[in-house]
Amino acid sequence: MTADNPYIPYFATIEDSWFETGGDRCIKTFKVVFDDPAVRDSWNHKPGQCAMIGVLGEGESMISISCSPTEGKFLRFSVMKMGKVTQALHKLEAGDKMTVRGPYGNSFPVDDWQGKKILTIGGGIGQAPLRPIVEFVKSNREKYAGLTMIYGARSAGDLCFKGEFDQMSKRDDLSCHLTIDIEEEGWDHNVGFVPQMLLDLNPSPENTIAVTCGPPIMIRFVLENLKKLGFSDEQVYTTLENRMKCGIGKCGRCNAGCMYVCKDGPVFSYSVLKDIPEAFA
Amino acid sequence: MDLEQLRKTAAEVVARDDVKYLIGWKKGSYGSRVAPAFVEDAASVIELIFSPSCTANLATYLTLVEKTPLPRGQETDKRKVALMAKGCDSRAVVQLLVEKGIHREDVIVIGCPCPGMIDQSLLAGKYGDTEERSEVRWNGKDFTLVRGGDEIEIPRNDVLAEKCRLCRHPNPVISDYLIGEAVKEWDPAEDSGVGELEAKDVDGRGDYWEGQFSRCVRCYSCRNVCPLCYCQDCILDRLNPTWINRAVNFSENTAFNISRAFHLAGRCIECGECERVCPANIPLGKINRKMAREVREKYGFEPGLDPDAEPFQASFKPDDPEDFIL
Amino acid sequence: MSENYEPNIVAFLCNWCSYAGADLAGTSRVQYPANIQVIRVMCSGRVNPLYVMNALQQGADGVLVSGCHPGDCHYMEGNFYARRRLGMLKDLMEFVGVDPRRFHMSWVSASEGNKWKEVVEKTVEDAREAGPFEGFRRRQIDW
Amino acid sequence: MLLNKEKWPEFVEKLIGKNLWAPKLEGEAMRFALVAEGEEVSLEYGNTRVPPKGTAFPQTETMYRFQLGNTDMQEPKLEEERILLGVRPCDARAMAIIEKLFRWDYDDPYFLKRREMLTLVGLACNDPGLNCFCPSVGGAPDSAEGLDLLMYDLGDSFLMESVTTKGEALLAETKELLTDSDADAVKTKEKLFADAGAKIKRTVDHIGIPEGLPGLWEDPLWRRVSASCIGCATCTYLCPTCHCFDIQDEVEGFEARRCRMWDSCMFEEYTLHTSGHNTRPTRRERTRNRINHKYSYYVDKFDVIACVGCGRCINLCPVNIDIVEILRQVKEELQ
Repeated sequence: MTADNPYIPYFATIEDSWFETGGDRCIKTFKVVFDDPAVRDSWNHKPGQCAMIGVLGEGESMISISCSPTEGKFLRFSVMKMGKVTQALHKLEAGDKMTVRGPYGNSFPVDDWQGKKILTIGGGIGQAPLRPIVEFVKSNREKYAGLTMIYGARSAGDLCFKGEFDQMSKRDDLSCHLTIDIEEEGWDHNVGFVPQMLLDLNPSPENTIAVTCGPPIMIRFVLENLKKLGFSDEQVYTTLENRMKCGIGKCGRCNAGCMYVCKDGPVFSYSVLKDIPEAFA
Repeated sequence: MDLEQLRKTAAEVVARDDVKYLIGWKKGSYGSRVAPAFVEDAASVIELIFSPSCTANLATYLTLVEKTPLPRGQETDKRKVALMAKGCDSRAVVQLLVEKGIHREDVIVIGCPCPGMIDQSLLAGKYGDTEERSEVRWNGKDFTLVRGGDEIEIPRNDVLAEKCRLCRHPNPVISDYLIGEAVKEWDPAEDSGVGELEAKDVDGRGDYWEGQFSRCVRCYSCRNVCPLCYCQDCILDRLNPTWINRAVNFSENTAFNISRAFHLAGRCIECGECERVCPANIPLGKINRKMAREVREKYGFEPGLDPDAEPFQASFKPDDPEDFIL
Repeated sequence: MSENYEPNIVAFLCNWCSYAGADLAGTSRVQYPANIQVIRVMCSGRVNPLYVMNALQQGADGVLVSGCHPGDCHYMEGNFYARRRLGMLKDLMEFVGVDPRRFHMSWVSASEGNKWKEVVEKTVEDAREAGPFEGFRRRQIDW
Repeated sequence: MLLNKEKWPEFVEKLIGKNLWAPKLEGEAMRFALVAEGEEVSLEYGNTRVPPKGTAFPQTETMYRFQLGNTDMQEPKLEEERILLGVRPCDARAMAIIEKLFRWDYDDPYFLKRREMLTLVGLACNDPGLNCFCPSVGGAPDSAEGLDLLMYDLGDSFLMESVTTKGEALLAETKELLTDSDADAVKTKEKLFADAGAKIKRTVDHIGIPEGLPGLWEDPLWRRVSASCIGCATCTYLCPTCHCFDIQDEVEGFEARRCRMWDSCMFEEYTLHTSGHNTRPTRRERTRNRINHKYSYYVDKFDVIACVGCGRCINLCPVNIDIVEILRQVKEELQ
């Protein structure tokens, strides 16, 4: 992305990569650093933003940046192995290069949320866009009234960022709740679906912002349950995802109703989203 | 065409509990255009028409229904679909039956013997076009254009669609109901379009098709309108591997057009739809008809006539010609 | 056409007969033109017409498909399907202006090392006569 | 300025060396193509089959080239000036409309550069086509929006009015062929094009549609109008304001390019996620999106209807899906 051509990507080298989950649709996390020191310094993303990452000769894919800018001068992407581009990305190892352009889209208004309690509700790979919030709040903990994280996946093996949760549950200034769909051996956290766990925890809506991301079906029930718990539409945020090609509002396909997910999103307040039926298509 | 009988039959059919809708024709939005009609209740049969403007092939819609995931507890609508079918439409139905693209019990064919259809672009070119609605009728031998208060006699060969000039099966080859009497078959004209090209040498043909294929915009209307192009997963939409690049240039366009024609060899029922809808006016019909003729002459096979036939490309005869083999 | 033009030929050979035949030609030290790039497929019936087109698009000047003799197919009838389909492909390509000398099909059994040599010679000779393929080959990307 | 039609061949001759593009007959339809030396240009045509948007937004264009395993990227040079002769006002207006999108926050270098290199010489419509409805959507048979120079056919001469400095420059270059216009010519022009406007029979009443369309989200109307759609891209590829594209990488050996090509919202895979989920799974949703995008979303974002009323989608739809008719039904539902 040069000054006069937003389609030209930067090159970034993979510093480290590891698998978060296994299986056919495994998730691999890449920690990348821009090759150009100038880009490294000028790059400034906010929690919730995305970037177009890709492999030359294969294509590009819009992936959320799963680290907070407070973590350091690097980027993290957690990529599920799905199509042509993500398969190519999965073949990359530490030392390989990928292309990155961005950051794109709006972000979670974390500055406006100061002084409030933050509740994140994630499912599966949906934790990736939520992780920057968690990290951001963790490093600016004194500015926020509280942090609760609910995160679930199909099985223990499908949970992303597992290594980080142990440490988090040891901290007493935040609470971390994990759940899996079906009981399995060696699992000492909750068993059940995320929306149900939300009801069980019964968080108070007072001075709280709830952010959710996950599979569409989970989001639907989480939104219902948040309503039951007394959250107003303005207190609830979610992110959308659609097929994208350009990332900058030109190629046309990512709109949900009149909202271009790449530019007006991916972060939406439910008070906006509830009037856009296509968002839940 | 007996419209009374058509509407009566249609009303009877759509009133049945096991019928979802009837696909037929209604007046279009301007000029002598007609549009496909989806009739769901007996009250709407009044809009059904059958006129020389009904050139398109309705059998396309049999396989065009998108299957979306159903909410839990809901079942797919398994009711039958009724279809107004001319000779060529019915051949498409038969070919679909052969390929098991549809099942016989899922479709009701309302056969409409076809005295020949017009080509709208020929009509507009020779007799002009209007925003105001008009109508073309058969008058025995020729056509009558009813426009404003005027009735204009139009000689048959002035506006007859090419596929109809070459048609060998104007009467429905299968039907559950037949509207009116079968028409008398006419002698198909000589296929001069293909003949002229065959007379050229191979480089001449190459130049001709380069001119044509270069114009292709890859809108895929030829694919989508074709009653026999109904693969759920089309090679053209595949990205991994990408057999045919999405870039629009002569090379990819040619590869696309060859594969389209090849996939229809031995299946094309010569309804001429691909050529009719092409916004770049590429004479796709010539390729299809050439292949259809090769199949007919070399292999003695004609698709879309016998529902019990084996699909041409999925079968063989031990004595298939092999004079081209080294 | 330049004096030292050498055609590129892509050959799809069935695993059971023609590939073995080509192998035999090699082990028997039968000399045949080196213009041929062999791609082994399990059966000539597996050769999708798209392969032929793609080869031509990507720079082949000629394509050869070779399989077992009719009746000898390892999979009973694969080559019968191939014969029907590729025969039609040949007609089709000829009609849209691809020189028929660019596409050949042959039956070569595992014992016919010498026939393989003849087939290759014929294919290369035909492609040489037809000259470099310029038809719908992917041209150099041009702005 | 006036150009006597006797001088027309000379006028064309002057422009030919400058990369002149004009409508030419290809197949049975007109298309913009390069005019070679010694060729005659005729302006006897309704409108081109494919809109001239391709001159600024080609159907396939290379964004950049690279070699696999190399970080070096070469961008195309787009410095070729081009004159388009005989652009219809609707198509020129369409260029101005899509330019808004290509300037939205991020400047699209390819479109804008190509657009900058174009000089659009328009030709007002004396005889609009039967499915034209430009006056209903803010245009006119003699609208100058988006053009550099507009020519009015007055019978035996062309009245030339420059719109931009580029147009003026073109007039200055050809001034020995031109004569000053007079009050009569202007009067004739006004009369002629008032008549031309009156010839347009099809109308769209768009008042209230941009605001009302999203409210008709689940209306049965959409199923009705999309039932006969075959899902091809004729309406969108031939639309002068459709601007959606796809980006693909093409590799030949080690040489590769990233290129973009027109895409259509009427295709199923347009919004298909890799997971198999499709946000617009059937033709109903896709048709709804097409109409909404043109008549509501675009108005919401850029304050202009993304339809110029050229009538191409009506003329060429294989199954007679008529946008004027759809909008009439929308209006009916809204009342």
